[in-house]
Amino acid sequence: MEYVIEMLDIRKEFPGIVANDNITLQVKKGEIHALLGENGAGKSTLMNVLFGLYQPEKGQIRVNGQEVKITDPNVANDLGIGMVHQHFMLVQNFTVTENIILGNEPTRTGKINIKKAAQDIQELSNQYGLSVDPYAKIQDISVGMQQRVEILKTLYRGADILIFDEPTAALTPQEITELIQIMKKLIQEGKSIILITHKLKEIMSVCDRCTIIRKGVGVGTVNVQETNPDELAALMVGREVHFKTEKKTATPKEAVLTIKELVVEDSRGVEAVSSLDLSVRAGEIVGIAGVDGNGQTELIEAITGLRKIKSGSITLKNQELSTLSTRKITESGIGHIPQDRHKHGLVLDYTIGENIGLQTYYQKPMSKSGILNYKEMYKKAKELIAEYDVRTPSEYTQARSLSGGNQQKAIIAREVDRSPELLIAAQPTRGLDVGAIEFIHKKLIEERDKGRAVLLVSLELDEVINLSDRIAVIYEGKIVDIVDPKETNEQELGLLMAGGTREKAGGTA
Amino acid sequence: MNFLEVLAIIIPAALYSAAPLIFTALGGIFSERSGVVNIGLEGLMMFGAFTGIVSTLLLQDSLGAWAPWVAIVIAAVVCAVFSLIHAVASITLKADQTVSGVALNFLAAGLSIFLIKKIFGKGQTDFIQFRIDKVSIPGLSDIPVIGKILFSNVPITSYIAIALAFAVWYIIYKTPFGLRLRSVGEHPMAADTMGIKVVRMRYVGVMISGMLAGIGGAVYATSIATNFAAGTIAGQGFLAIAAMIFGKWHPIGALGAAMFFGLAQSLSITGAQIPVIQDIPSVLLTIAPYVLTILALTGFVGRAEAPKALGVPYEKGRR
Amino acid sequence: ACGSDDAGKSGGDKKAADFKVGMVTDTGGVDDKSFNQSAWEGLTKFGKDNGLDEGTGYKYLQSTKASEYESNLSKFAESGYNLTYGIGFLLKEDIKKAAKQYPDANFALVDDTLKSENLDNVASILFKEEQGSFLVGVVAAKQTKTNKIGFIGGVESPLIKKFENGFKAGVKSVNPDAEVISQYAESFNSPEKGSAIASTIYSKGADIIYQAAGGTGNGVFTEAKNRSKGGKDKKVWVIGVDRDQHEEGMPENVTLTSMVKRVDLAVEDVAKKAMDDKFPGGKEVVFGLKEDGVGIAPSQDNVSKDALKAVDEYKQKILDGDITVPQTDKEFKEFEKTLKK
Amino acid sequence: MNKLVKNERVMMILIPVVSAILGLIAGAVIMLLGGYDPMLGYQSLFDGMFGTPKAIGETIRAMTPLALAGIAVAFAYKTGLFNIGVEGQLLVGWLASVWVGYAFDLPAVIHIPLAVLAAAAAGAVWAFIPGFLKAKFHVHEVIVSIMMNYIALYTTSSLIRTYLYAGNEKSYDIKESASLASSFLAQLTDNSRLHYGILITIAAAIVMWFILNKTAKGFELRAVGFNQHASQYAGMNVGRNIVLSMAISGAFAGLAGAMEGLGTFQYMGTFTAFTGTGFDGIAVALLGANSAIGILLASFFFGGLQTAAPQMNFMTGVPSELIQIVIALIIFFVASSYLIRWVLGRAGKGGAK
Ligand SMILES: Nc1ncnc2c1ncn2[C@@H]1O[C@H](COP(=O)(O)OP(=O)(O)OP(=O)(O)O)[C@@H](O)[C@H]1O
Ligand SMILES: Nc1ncnc2c1ncn2[C@@H]1O[C@H](COP(=O)(O)OP(=O)(O)OP(=O)(O)O)[C@@H](O)[C@H]1O
Ligand SMILES: [Mg+2]
Ligand SMILES: [Mg+2]
Repeated sequence: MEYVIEMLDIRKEFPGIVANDNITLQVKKGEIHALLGENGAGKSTLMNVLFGLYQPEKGQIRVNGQEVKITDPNVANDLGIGMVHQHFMLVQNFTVTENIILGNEPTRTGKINIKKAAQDIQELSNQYGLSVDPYAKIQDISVGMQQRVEILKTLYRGADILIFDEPTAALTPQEITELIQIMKKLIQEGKSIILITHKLKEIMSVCDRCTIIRKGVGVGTVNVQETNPDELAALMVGREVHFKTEKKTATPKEAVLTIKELVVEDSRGVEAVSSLDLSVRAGEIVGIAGVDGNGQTELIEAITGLRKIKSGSITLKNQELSTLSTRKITESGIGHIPQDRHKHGLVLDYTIGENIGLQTYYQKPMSKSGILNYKEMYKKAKELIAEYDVRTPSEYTQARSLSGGNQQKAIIAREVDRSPELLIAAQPTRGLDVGAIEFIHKKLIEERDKGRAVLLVSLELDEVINLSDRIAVIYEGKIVDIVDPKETNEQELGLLMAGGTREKAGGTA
Repeated sequence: MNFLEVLAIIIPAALYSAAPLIFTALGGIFSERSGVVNIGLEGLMMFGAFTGIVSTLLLQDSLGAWAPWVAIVIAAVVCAVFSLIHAVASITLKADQTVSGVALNFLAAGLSIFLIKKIFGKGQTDFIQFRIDKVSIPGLSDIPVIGKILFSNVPITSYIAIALAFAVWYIIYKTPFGLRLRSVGEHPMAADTMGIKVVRMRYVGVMISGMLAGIGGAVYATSIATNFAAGTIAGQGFLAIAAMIFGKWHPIGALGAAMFFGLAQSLSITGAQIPVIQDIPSVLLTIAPYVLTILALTGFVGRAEAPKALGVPYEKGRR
Repeated sequence: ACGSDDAGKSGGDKKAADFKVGMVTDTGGVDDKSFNQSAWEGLTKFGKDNGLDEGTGYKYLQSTKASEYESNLSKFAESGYNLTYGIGFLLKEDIKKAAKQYPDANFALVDDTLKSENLDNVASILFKEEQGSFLVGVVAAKQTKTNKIGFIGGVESPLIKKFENGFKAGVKSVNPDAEVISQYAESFNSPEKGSAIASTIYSKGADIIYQAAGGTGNGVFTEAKNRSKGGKDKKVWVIGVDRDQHEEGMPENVTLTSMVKRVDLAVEDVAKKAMDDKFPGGKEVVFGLKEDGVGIAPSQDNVSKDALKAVDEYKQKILDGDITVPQTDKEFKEFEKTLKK
Repeated sequence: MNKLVKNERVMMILIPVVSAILGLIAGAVIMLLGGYDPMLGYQSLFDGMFGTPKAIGETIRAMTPLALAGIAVAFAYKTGLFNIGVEGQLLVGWLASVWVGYAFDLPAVIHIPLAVLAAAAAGAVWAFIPGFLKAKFHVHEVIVSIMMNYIALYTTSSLIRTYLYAGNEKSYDIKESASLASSFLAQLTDNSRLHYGILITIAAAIVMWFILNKTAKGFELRAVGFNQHASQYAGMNVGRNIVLSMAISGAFAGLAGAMEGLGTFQYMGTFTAFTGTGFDGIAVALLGANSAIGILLASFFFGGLQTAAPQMNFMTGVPSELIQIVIALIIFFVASSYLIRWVLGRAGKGGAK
């Protein structure tokens, strides 16, 4: 059997943690090999070892049958290994070209030959169908294009073995489709790929084989043709997982959130939300489906007071919100699970306890006449940690040191516990493993059943279809249609999200 | 005095006092572009001034008029080495960069006077015999109007400083070294994955800043102060930092800002001799450079974007 | 100063053995090329002449901060020093406090007076800087070719005003048409300001600048040297202050002359008196032209014969009381009026 | 976990102590190299710090402005701001205290608090400007603070010269009724200049600790320091908190000025160069690990070193600059705690085995 990559009995420790415990991974030439595991299972670590960012304590690495020591990324590059990292490794204010040539710059008499570099990149991108603008700055391009830049970086260095660490977590469905095409193309060109993803569907559709690790230990490798998502999930988590969360039919009551003729501008002054109408009733989950960048972010920011509106009205149970401060809006009954948990959701340097108190620290019982009562705060935190199964050493642990899934659970605990009339959940499961997703979905439905209004914004169509009682399709800042999840499918939604229309008129706003 | 006469006084004066600031601010750019805050520029300048004067005093008997020039080179080398203290603390030992810079300032202040007392047996040095003198550039200074304004009565070091700003611009924006240096200051992890030695780049950045601040200090000492004492460098390094930030970490911006400081300062001094301005209370003229800087930053210069990873020690694998 | 030679010698040896004298500098330090240095020279001479050892018999302490003045003064008093100098008016308050706290120790304040406090263990040493400045003003007026003369002061204060007004009076007495351009640097420690101001004043046509600006004055020398390198027709002059600043003007030789203020003599003199139990406690000791406390520096090669002659004439007039040199702006205005008549 | 927390606490104390010892050792080496006797040098240094009641009094006197400057730096630091403008805020505070102390005739019970509050208010106003500009226009607080330092330096001296000038480059003395000087404390310490400012300093340290750790506002200020986006999300007014934090920090710095104006000097000079106390505050805050108690201890140590440096010079001829070098090295050692942690860690492991 011809393996391009063999990682044998790799062991990697971090202070206090064995991230990889004798893991073996063998990748055949020309295959797409999936690497699957829960958050924190050790996938990224293993790949960073392969890429030379970390040195393993034990184990052997072979490339094309030759034993190698990969002491730093340069060595990996020389061996033809390229990596697209989980968190993009791009310099935001550099151009596409500068990012790609960094460390490998073509020069003429000491000066970087940018023209030649841009040409080379253009050619390369044509060859693999990776369209990019060589002169655009990273900060100005879409996430999808950034990803293509990451891929080009590896190709520019002549990589034959590509590692993709969770490449689809931040992509829109369209971009995911494109990426899958690109990967197939790469295989045709003779490359081999290691793909890390939490999305079992993707594994089923593109991968040849799949290696599963659980808590740092290798569970085994399976042929994708011979397995199914349920089995994969069970192998990964160590128990059975339900993908489709059970839920009763909704019994919606009065409207809680009513948005009329809303117009919001984005940071550059362009109209991002234009005369948008929407209502969410108590006891229902309204999902917003749309391609990223169609005004979802601005809509949420407007509702929560983080962004000034241009015109229109937003009312929560007859109270006008658009003139209120964020604090007043929060107090009037809105819970908000933000889409970027590190930027908005948490103060990473605060303890979990303090983060639990982030919305209510100034109210009784956590504060009395301006004096903070930490005892109450941590008491509350302890309760919620238990109730929401936040895996943390203690309530005094820094939020920074928790895994993404557990950070997310802490945010949800904080927001849900305040019993808001309206719960806004933006990308609540981004980057999380199936176990965590299951838990969060259950929580959202529980809230609905308690009679709360839930507004769900997600780029995952599965999630939107599974959870929502009604789906509002957003396109260019407007709600273009409202559909019943039971009567629609991903194809139809995709069409609507792209600006198409439905034959048959249905669903009312 | 007519307007041109006034210009012929303040422009050369501005060029004269801006030169040390330009060198030092350019040094700061190398350090901060690599991601290392350098509040220690003040101390580095001080040590540069110290080295410049001591070297000139020791060399002037044998080298004559060349002594200050050689002294500037020596100061460059010595300060590049001296800046290693900041580099080791803030890069290798991951110290808070601001604090390490502040410590460097204390150290330079204490050490230079301590050594002066040890070497000369007194708290300040003698005056140097040979200075970097103001010159009028032959030919150019004879051009009508601008010759007197731009090319007379200015030390050569000022022109070198201006030329260097353009050279630094080229290095930072046009060469592989510059691209790598900036990448390390913006996103060290990304640079690391591209095989760039983050730590080495940062050491180089800090040492160049030491070198240039040393030159800045030595230029100040050999062209303006002409001896060394405790108060010789009193705030020039901080002004250079301000020029660097004001210039948005861009070499030409820093050049402009340093010239602006020089101009405002010379105006505040010359103002006392110019009709109309004469009547303004002198304190207003004295504080004008600082007030104008604040207004400029607030009003039309707008937000300065620091290198993203500035001040953050790089640890492999940390997110 | 030498009036009590006998007494000094007879009792001297016995007394000198346990006589201790100290001085506290301001933040300038004993090598400030100005009055701290001068004072230390005087003290050193006194110590050597009387067989004292440096460090035990005579000694100085440099202050690095204003808050150290008082504690430094008390250190001497506590260590049994018979007399301690505070060099510079900045130490006035501190001497007052120390003197009250250590009534058995003697103190002397240079450049200001504590007479009104009635402390009989404090002597106040004052100089008539205006008189010396007047004389260098005469030199400047005699030797200017442009009829424009500059004055650069350190910080605008009554003390430096004495230099300015004395100087202006000297200039105007000789040459009423000469213009004096004055500017203060507001700092004793900014050579860059000194040189910038000098540059402005020279550019306005002045060919001589009198500087009374401490460290700031160094910049004035730098600027003058720079200009003088440009050729004979660009030669400009500086008049030094406090000490003979001839050396500071070399090698371009830009020091016209200097106004010396003999802090060294004063310090030596008061120390002698103290040793001889004639300490002028509670009194002001004033050093003017008469006492040779101020005057024109010995390096006079650059001064014309004509000017020297005029200096001698005016010196006599001042000594005779024919001229009272103004100290303040107001007095100067009065003085100018008398000239016009 | 408990062990870890405990360890962290131990480290917080151990690192500054070890650093101070290392700094002093390095100082001894420098003395040796310079041809001085380190034993004698340090003996006279410690005599100068603690040897006599007067020395102790002077040490405490010197510590008060240092501690307040340190508190000012630390308070800003804890809320994500770098207040390098303490020097300027101290100067305006000093001037305000002297002006109120001189211009009014009031009974001491009113006069002293009024003068002290004036200093705090002046410092707060001075720091408000960089805070406001940062909040409103996103201007870097460091550069504005540096500029404000110079403005303060020249403006205060010009104001004194115009309105409060007593000649000799100083203002008029404050009235007796505004003075913090205390004959009781002076007697206690053999006529040192120790004054009641130390009580204000201790109170300020407690206030800092209380605001940051015990109040909802402190929770908010720190949150804004760590993550502005999350704070905004949580309904906090980011801009207002930045301004408030700078103003509070500036008030502490202003108090440091009052210590000089109402305590040590009783007047203010027309300075032409910075006092340096504001910059020393950075060192103090660091050595004190930005904690209230730590700052008090660190300022006591630095204050002592600084007051004793002339004593060392007086007795043994070692230039006082040695102390500056030692302080610089101590800061390096504390800042590079990584190294000390590593060494201590190894030592600990070695011992355990
Ligand atoms: N730099 C680091 N320092 C210390 N421990 C680390 C570090 N990086 C990872 N770990 C540890 O290694 C384990 C594996 O982390 P890793 O990032 O490889 O997980 P993962 O499988 O990629 O998770 P995810 O699916 O969330 O990306 C983690 O549980 C963590 O404890
Ligand atoms: N630098 C680090 N030091 C220590 N532990 C770390 C570090 N980075 C990650 N971890 C640990 O790694 C585990 C998984 O972290 P990881 O960031 O991979 O989770 P994640 O779910 O992928 O989060 P994210 O959504 O941010 O990618 C956590 O238990 C966390 O404690
Ligand atoms: Mg992850
Ligand atoms: Mg990962």
